[in-house]
Amino acid sequence: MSDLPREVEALLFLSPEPLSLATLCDLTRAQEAEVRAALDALSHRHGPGTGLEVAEIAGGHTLRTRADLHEVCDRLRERPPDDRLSPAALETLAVVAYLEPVSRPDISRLRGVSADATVSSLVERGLLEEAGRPDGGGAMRYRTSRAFQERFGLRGPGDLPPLETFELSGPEADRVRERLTEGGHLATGPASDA
Amino acid sequence: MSDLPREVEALLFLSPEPLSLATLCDLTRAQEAEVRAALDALSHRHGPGTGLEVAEIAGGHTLRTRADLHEVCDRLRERPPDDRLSPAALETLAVVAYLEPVSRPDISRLRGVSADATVSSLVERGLLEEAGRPDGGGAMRYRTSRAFQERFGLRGPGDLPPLETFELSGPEADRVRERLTEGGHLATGPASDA
Amino acid sequence: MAVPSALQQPVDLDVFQGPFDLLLTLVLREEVDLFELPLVELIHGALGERAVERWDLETASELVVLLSSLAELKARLLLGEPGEAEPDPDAVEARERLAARLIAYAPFQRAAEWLAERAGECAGPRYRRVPLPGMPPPAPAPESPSSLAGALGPLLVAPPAPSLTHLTSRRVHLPALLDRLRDALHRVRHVSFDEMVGDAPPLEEAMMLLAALELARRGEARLDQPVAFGDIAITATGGR
Repeated sequence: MSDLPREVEALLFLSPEPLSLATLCDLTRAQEAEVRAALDALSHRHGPGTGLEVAEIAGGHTLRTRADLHEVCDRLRERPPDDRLSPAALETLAVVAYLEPVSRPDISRLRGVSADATVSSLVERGLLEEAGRPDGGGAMRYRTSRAFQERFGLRGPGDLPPLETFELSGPEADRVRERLTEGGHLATGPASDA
Repeated sequence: MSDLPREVEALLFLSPEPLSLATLCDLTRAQEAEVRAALDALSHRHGPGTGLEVAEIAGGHTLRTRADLHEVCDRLRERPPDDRLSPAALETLAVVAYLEPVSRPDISRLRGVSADATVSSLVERGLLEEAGRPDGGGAMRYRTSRAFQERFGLRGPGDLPPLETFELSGPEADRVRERLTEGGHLATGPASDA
Repeated sequence: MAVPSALQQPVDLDVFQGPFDLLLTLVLREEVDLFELPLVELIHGALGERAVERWDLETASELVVLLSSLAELKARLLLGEPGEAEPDPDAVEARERLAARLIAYAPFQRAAEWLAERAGECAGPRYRRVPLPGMPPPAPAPESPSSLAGALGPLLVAPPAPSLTHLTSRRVHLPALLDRLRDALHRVRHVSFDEMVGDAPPLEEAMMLLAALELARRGEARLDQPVAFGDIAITATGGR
């Protein structure tokens, strides 16, 4: 097998869209006749005895799974996603749920580690959403989403189990305590100190 | 070719993530030994003369393009700019890879300099991830991510040469080491405590 | 892939040419004499304008740590008694700390080099990563709200107070001690070091020794210590 069929195979494998003959020629810097021959060689290599086939659809060529294997392919699609929450994700969600709306720097300060990557991924997964910037500007704040409330079986934002201890001290911590108390998440008993 | 290798081939082709042996068994309703044999048959089918290969990486099996074809592949899909890792970043990755889960203070103690900025940037780049706090609270611990395993071609966490192979050798090192161990300056293992 | 390593950077001095870590090893093996090692040149070469690379902050800090260990070793060597039978235990400890750091950390540095090579070897293959076509995947498993309180709880617990025991809050001013010693010598011309420090804490004792050494350097006093670790007789030379 010369390098051209190998190159065409790699391209068809990687591309989510069918690739036209012209695109294949362009990418491999080869002549049309050569690419055609390479496609023939590949069709032969991915014959009925294999799991894949070279197909020509929508004006292009593509590599795809063979139709008779749909059952096992459907099982892969229907597999519950491995969408478990990492400890970092859970911690970040907890901070946002109890203190929303809250900015990334605020989350990072409370967690003691940067929350940027975690917040982005939670927004992407639809569990957090942007809640606008404070009047007068400042960092974007975040709140939990409907999907979050559904996943945790909550009736709405703020429907959270009460917190037992609050030991932090300092001006920053006092603001956190105030917000937790206002939200009704923290008993307003005598302040316990560190 | 029986149906099992065809099914495994279709699954490896479709899945965006590497598939573990257990998942492959689950999806194909086959025994581990059979799936292993199917993987062997596939490795043979996708040999060096083809554009693809079966690889074991980051905790699973996957189909990928062969290394020598990267040039034509990158014409199709522009590769993100190579984010070069600084010596400090590589050393921090090495420390985490061997000691995970490990906290920032532990890494800093071992390296002799603060590792905070390096760890944050490696988390942001997706090469490290948070691994939770120890029971009873304490500093967040970190582990290497799947992206790390893929980037460095590892089959899973801990797929590394034994740390001893990197130890200083030669009589001087032994002598110094002996003296240090006697003096209680050097623990007998690489384990660090929280 | 060649990774510029701070520890492998070339050092070019009269007494030594070679990589930085080899120099450290040779110093520890006493094959390069610390007396002969021009630290200032070494520091300029590693971190100054002549440095082979503008190191990132962390690498530079690491070099600073190693260079300060060398400086500490050299300082102890310079201040030690020549021909003393027993090596200064503190100097031995400083040396072992440096060695311990190098030895304990060396495997990770080599592992980092291995990783760098490995990344080069593994840079070729490309993965398909095309999302599965078809219906959206089923919803993820539900979570319990109590896990949220459980996750936030530990963050609201007060962290242990940092230990400050290694810091000293005591301040000792060398000029004040110099004046005290000068006054004493002015009055009696001859004082005992032990009497001068009395029951003062170690820091003040050390500073008083520096003050005595300073007066000796300026030619204002003469120091005599007949017995090692014994009392030091300080005599005014009347030089002024």
